[in-house]
Amino acid sequence: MLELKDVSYTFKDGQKVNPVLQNINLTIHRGEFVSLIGKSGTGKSTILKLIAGLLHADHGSILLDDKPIKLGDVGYMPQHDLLFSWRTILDNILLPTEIKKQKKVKKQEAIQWLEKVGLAGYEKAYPKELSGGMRQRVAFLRTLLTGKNVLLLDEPFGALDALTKKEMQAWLLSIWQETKQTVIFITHDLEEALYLSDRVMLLHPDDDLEESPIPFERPRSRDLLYQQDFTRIRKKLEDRLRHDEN
Amino acid sequence: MLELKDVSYTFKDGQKVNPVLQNINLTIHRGEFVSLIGKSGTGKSTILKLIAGLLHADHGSILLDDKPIKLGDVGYMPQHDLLFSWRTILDNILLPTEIKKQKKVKKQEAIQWLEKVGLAGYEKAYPKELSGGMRQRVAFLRTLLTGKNVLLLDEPFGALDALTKKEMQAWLLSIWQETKQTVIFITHDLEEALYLSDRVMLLHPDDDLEESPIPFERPRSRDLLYQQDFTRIRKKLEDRLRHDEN
Amino acid sequence: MMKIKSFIRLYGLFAIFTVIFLIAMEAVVEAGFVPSYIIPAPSEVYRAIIDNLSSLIFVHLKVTMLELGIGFILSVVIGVILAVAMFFSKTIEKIIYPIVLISQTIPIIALSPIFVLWFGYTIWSKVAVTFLIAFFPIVVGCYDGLRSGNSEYVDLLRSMGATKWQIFTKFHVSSALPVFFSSLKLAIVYALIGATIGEWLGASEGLGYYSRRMSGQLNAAGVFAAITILSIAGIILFIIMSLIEKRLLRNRRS
Amino acid sequence: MMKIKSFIRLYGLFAIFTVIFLIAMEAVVEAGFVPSYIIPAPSEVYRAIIDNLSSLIFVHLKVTMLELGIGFILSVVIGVILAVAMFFSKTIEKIIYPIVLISQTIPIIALSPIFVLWFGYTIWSKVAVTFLIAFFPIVVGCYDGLRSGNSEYVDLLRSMGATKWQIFTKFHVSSALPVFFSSLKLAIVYALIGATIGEWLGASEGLGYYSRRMSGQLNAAGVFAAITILSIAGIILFIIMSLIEKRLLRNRRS
Amino acid sequence: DNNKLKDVTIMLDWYPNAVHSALYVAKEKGYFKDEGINLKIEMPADTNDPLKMAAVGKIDLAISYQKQVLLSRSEDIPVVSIGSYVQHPLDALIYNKSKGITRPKDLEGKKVGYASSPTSEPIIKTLVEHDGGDMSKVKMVDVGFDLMPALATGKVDALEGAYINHEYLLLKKEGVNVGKMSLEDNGVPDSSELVFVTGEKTLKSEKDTLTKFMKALAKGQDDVKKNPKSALNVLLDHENKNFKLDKKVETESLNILLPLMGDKTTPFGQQNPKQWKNLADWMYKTKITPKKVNYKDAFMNLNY
Ligand SMILES: Nc1ncnc2c1ncn2[C@@H]1O[C@H](COP(=O)(O)OP(=O)(O)OP(=O)(O)O)[C@@H](O)[C@H]1O
Ligand SMILES: Nc1ncnc2c1ncn2[C@@H]1O[C@H](COP(=O)(O)OP(=O)(O)OP(=O)(O)O)[C@@H](O)[C@H]1O
Ligand SMILES: [Mg+2]
Ligand SMILES: [Mg+2]
Repeated sequence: MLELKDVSYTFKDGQKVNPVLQNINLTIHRGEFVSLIGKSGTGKSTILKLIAGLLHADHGSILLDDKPIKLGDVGYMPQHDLLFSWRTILDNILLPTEIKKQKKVKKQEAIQWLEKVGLAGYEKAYPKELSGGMRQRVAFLRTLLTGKNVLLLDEPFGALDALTKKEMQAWLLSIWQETKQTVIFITHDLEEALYLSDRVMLLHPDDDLEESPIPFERPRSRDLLYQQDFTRIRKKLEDRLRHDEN
Repeated sequence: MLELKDVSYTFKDGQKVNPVLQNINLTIHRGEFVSLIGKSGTGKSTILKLIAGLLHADHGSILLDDKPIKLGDVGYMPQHDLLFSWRTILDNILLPTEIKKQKKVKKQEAIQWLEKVGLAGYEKAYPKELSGGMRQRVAFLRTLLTGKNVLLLDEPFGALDALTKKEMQAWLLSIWQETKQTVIFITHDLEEALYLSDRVMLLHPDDDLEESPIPFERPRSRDLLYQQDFTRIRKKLEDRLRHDEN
Repeated sequence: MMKIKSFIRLYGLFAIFTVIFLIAMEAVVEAGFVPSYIIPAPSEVYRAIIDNLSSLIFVHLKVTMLELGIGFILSVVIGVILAVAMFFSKTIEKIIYPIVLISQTIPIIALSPIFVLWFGYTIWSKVAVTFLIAFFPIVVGCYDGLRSGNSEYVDLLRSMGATKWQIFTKFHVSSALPVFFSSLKLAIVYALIGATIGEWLGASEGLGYYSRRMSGQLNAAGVFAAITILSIAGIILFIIMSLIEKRLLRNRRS
Repeated sequence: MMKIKSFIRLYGLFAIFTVIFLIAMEAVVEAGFVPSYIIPAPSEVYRAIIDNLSSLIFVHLKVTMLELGIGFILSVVIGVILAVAMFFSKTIEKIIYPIVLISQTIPIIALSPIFVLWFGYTIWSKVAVTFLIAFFPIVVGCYDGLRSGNSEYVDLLRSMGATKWQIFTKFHVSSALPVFFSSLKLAIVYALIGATIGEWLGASEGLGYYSRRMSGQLNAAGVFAAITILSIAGIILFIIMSLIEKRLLRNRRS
Repeated sequence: DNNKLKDVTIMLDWYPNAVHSALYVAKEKGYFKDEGINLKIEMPADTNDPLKMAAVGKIDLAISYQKQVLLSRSEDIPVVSIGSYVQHPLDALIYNKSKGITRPKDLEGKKVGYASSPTSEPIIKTLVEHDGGDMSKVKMVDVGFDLMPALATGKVDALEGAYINHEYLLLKKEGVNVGKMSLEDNGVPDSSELVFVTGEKTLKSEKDTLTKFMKALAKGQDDVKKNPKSALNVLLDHENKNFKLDKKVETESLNILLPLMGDKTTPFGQQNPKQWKNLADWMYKTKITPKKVNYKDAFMNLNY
């Protein structure tokens, strides 16, 4: 169980002060798939960084299974792909394995993963030789291979075409169903959020976190996207988002 | 008029050879708004780099108004935001103005542009203080302020939430209608492509460029998105894309 | 006030360390383990400094600083010009770089007759040595810094139709700053050595001259008095350089 | 074959320039504008080299290279260790950095009695001078390189639970390489100067010793013969360093 | 009326010390001015620099060593000695008494330090062989710049190239058990330690001025002889501005120097052709000079 209790965070840089998050409360259960949506700049990425332990809340606490969260507890995929330019693709995705000595992922296995995300034959390439979407997939794989129980994914499929995105989504769901990892997923694609999640959290600019449970059964089929219930929730969320306009 | 005639391009790095584009033909008329879609890694960004003059075609020619294209002829927005970390947001968007001495954009004007993309008050901030979507908007503004007749936009709204994206789209269309610039627009969002463009070009992995004219009248309203004609074309394009799956 | 406090906090450790070291040295020399004409007792050095303080500071240090100042500025100006020229033109690079290297492999003392011939015993012979020693790290650092820029940014600027010079001023200059400053910190220290060595080529003032005279007299305390002042000057110059670096690279981390 | 060709293409310009320069020098000296006991005619230097080639190369150059080799390796090893220690611990930094700086502001000549005391006239006194001169750019370059890493990557590694040491090996080491190599190129040249100067503090072999002996015999051609070989050695060492740099930084541009 | 004065630049052999008293006294008392000379004093970086600078005419006069003059001429460096300053060697074998050295032959099996000078080895060879010793048993150690620490720290047992009026005194002062052994009593020809050197061209064009210089200097030397104490004070005062000389050491040094700087047989400044000849012969014999130097061209006694 992952709990954010009354979390506040303010960016400070000399004189400049930018209070981004105030009194955020959020509880995510083990194995849950939660999407985080909201307008650009509301603080979604900041929340992930706080959970990853990269930033420290000014107030409040973040607990994982009742213990304060610490670095290395979760798998984190940042919004920029941040591939290491001097490492091959294979070495990039093997990085978490190098760091945590337990749960070794073998080279052969890693190459199979690459094939699954459509990057067969790229294991020896360097990041500069990849397109934007390909880099994103590599960064995604790298996060997956941390093997953590909690995955924080910051717009993992943002730069992908519909088709590749769909494949990746299906694939992510199948992995998730198998491993029962907890996933927090940032996206701007409502359809994606609804299709994947158990719950969608909408972060308003006033730091209110609005919850929308997505009650559809699993496994979900793609047809879901055209069902009335689905579009109704989607419409509702769109309205709620539009509400932030003024 | 912008013409790509029989353009081929191969990435070479020592032994490695990666033929990305072969015999691409494309003609874009003055003032046209063309979207470029296709699977991740097919070479969309590469086409833009060729048109921008950053890469040189191995074969074929690229002509702008019958003259071979050269650096500085078009406004180019790369897929990574590439903001200069040591420049403030304002100085980042004023960069093209500093480079081309004619068509000066004044500071005051630039600040107004920032307001229009929802970044009021950020002119003195540094890029590291911005969220992913905010950075993208800055990069977009920077391209706009090149003041060129041809704009090449590589996934300009990829990291934006639906609402902000919608605002940016509307705003881009209004500018475009006013200035009659030629726009080539890469996106993975079919709705976006259809809504904005006169023509959508689908780049297949086999380097075939498939053209779909979008016959809707301008100015277009958002209601268009729910009209049958629109969804029909969208469906067709989705099918064509899916066709690339195997 | 704040500044002084943080300074003390920062360098307090070093100060404590220094004091312990000096006391140990004093004991070692006192006990006769090391002859005092080779390494003098710190107390002797202290006395040698105090006894000649005003001449050390207002005559010798002043002169050395003047030589260093002129030499360093010349190094920076000419070093940067050379690096920039090499950056812009492969042809110039191919000619200049070997010459720069050769200039460093020639022992200064072998050049002394040539320097004297050209500059006589004026301040310029010392400036020349200072320059010769200090400009090398600047050329290498500045050139390497300029070349190290990420090419994606260059492409962006090129796409805007930026001239080579504009790409240089808008991007390379800024992206070269970290390596450049690293080399400036080296250069300022080398400039100090340069001025000192320059004084050996014939001078009648300056800390290098002073230390050499004292060494000729087997007066180790006098030698170390000059060295102490040189060291303090060197550290202060380095700190100044580091502060400028910190200041200018403030908004760097992306 | 390819290598040789590209080498010729690259350095052909410098070669042409050198030839022109040497011919001009020859003419100037021949015409008596500069006395040959101050700057000898290139042809005399050539003869001085050829006449003593085997002793210059197999005795003196060999010894100097040995001193340089040991001194340079020590500089790299100890310099890197110091830089890494400073990188990991502010406390160590506050103590070490001033000492490193002090070590550079002391004129070598002032240290010569101490070196004699400690090392006598063995190879180690020359190695010590070499080390003292060459380790400074390595410490500064390596330390600055380590600190210059983009913090986003560090954050990514931290989020994976990487230890300080892992962050260091996986990220900082690689990201420090460009600045580090810039300083290695300086250091290898300085090591050469260091070995030369070290030989002046007492030696019986080596190019520094040779040049000093020749200078004592007022044999300018002999001095320049040694300098010529030193310069060539310096350029070759620098080129080797540059090639290693190029090799290791190949996949850098993102 | 400085304008009418002729600028003459002299470069010392080393930094100012007791040996240069006459120069400073003559300058202080205006003897040079009286002769129409405005004297500028420079200091060298390297002991070889003054000769070269004199040869190219960058300076008018240099204080250098008689051996160096001959060596220069053998290398075709056109310099001429116009006067002797210290007419006999200051150079002596300085040794550590506790190492059991009593005569040159005792150097066998010992280490002799020297300062990269080409004359040191031949001198020791002459010394040892004159005493019937075997040079191949002597270990010569080039100690670079620093003679004194080499002996003081026990790295060598004796020094060649150290002066009886400087290194010897300083080492003694620091408590090192040093002894000295004269070279000219042990087979090495007598020589002038310091001479005034000018370039051939300068000599041709400025013979007059140079003569006047020697004249003024001789006057200065007279004063030094008459009152060494006050002469030394002139030097010490002059140097005091920037640098304090050790008065005790310099006084002792001057005491040693004065008898060597002109006596009844050879007045101050006079050069003895015999001395030149013997030295030139010895230098050729010991292969210090690659060719035989015509000693007559190497010096000229000016009449003043
Ligand atoms: N290092 C920083 N210093 C100061 N302010 C910052 C910093 N990083 C982010 N901010 C500010 O915090 C706010 C939230 O940023 P965050 O990256 O969490 O947004 P986001 O919700 O992820 O947006 P997007 O959808 O555009 O990625 C923004 O207003 C941004 O300006
Ligand atoms: N510098 C490079 N060196 C070698 N190969 C490259 C390089 N840049 C791109 N490629 C290859 O070229 C192909 C097309 O890349 P491009 O960036 O044009 O794709 P894209 O269509 O923009 O994809 P995306 O939608 O993911 O951005 C890819 O397969 C990529 O691996
Ligand atoms: Mg974000
Ligand atoms: Mg792309």
